[in-house]
Amino acid sequence: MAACIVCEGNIDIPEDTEEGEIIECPECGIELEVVSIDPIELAPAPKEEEDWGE
Amino acid sequence: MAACIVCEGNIDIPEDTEEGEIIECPECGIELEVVSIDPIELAPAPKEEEDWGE
Amino acid sequence: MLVIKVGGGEGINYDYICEDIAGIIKRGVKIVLVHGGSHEANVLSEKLGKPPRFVTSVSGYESRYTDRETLEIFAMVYSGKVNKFIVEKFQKLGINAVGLSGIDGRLLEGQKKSTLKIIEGGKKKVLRGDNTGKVEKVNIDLLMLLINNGYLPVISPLCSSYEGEAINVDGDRAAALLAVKLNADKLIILSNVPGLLKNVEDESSLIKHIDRSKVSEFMEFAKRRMKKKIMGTAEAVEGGVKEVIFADARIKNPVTNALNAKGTVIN
Amino acid sequence: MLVIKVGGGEGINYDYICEDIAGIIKRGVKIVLVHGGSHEANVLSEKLGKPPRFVTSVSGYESRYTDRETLEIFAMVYSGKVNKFIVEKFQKLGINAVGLSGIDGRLLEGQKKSTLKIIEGGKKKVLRGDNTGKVEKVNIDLLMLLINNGYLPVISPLCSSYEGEAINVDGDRAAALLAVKLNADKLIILSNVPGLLKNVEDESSLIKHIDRSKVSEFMEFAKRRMKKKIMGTAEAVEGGVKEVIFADARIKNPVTNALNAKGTVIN
Repeated sequence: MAACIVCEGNIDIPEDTEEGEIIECPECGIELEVVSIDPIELAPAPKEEEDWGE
Repeated sequence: MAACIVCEGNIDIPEDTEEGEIIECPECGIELEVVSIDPIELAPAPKEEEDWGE
Repeated sequence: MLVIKVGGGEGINYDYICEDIAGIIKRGVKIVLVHGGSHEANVLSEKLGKPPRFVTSVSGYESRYTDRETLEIFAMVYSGKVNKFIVEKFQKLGINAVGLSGIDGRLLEGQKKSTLKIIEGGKKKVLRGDNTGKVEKVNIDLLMLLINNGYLPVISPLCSSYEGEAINVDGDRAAALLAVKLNADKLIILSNVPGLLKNVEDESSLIKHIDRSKVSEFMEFAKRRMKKKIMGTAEAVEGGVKEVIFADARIKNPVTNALNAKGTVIN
Repeated sequence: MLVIKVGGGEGINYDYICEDIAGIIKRGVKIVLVHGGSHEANVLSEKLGKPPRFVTSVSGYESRYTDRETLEIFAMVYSGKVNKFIVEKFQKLGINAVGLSGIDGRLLEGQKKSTLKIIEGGKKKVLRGDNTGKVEKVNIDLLMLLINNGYLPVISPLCSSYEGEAINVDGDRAAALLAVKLNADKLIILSNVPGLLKNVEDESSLIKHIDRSKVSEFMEFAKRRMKKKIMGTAEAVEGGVKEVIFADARIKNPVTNALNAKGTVIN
């Protein structure tokens, strides 16, 4: 379990979660990046950017 | 032995001669290229070109 | 003025392209050529023991993950090998081509996107260290300087971020922006398929015509790299380009064929 | 006008060079930069399992045997990686550099020498299939077009034969010809040594000054690659360039140092 950094709601962190993975807070719906696994650290995920290279 | 293609003088072809090697006719001094070894084939060697790449 | 984008996929015949373009230029048509190089880049990456990693964006767009080492491979293949040997082909045909990448003279400039969201292994992830971005500005003066002095610009999609960093951008969308900014009459996109196909497995399922107002509806038919070609087309059409044609770069006279509507015509 | 040639040897610091040049340009001096890339080309050749083959001419000049595959490596390294990342450094410093190879716009053109005489294993041999040559013509109009519009030309020595084929040419002699044709005030040759050394093993044996009429007498001190730098210098001086300076590209402000006579000055 981890606390959402926006609404402090509880967020379940599955066993196979990887660093850099994006998870959604079930309560406020914000997208968070799992910055580190041990210890669990969350940060707001970057804005969606669709523009891509070759 | 091979015959010089210019003066028909005799040219000794050493055992370790390689294809592409340049040899000089001992009689008229012309530079000849050993175009092939078996059979021996001679041709005038290209003009010396000193200009080189990187 | 024609803007022509030729892909770097397998099977593309650069001799056919350059011969055709040389003939068209000699008839007085002004041309700007943008090229890709993905197949060669993949080959070199494998040889150097750094197989290419393709990532897919949240909404399904695929691109090459471009860390610094990959950017060097990208520069070597796109701006080195492919660019200069296209210029060589034109020089042999008596066309005075000038090969440039987008970073030269900030010909193509745009926003670097170093943090992105991708789907990998079914998981949504943040991807950092990616040197890619979107082209937003064109140095038209430099292009016209060359064109008006009789040169054929041949452009590789290695571009400049606003901070002057080299970034990998999508060649099709760079070509679309060039077509808009140059007020080109047509944008021709040549690749190793006859055009947009209803069914990618069946080359006879060619979609012959698309109304310019309905381009995005055809996105469903576009798989993988074709998605960005459709995206580029939409941007070109919105920017005022009157006609975009997708045509086959594996056969003779590919540009002339495109001009004769052999392929997918969008107008 | 300064023509600056920077080598591609190990230890050369491109950041020092670009920063120094950026400052000098901002003081209004016009510059053309020619660069090498031999170290990087050797590294890539080894990685691709095609180790470089250096051959020595009958009178002792050394160069890279450049078959078609080597020419591709040469294009990738010189015109791709090294050229574009020098342009990137300048763009980050606010200098609008344009990277070109000699084949672009036939900037540098010359005679291809596909058959040569070499010494190998003590034997005199004919060498074919070599894509090298000597630069004889410069497209001054293209250069001035760029310079007069505020661009810094950054040139890699992949040039065009008269038939439009890509050829490898010696960067130092290309720089010398550029200096002559541009009526440059000075030609500065930067490499990974302090200048021409009496004894290559002893960096303190720097030859500080050479009278322009006596350049060829100093050939005896030149080993391997330095021979062609002396040859280029002699050609520059004969062509009317007032001063040539050899200086060290491993230390800060290499160009400013050269302008302050820190190195070997030939005038």
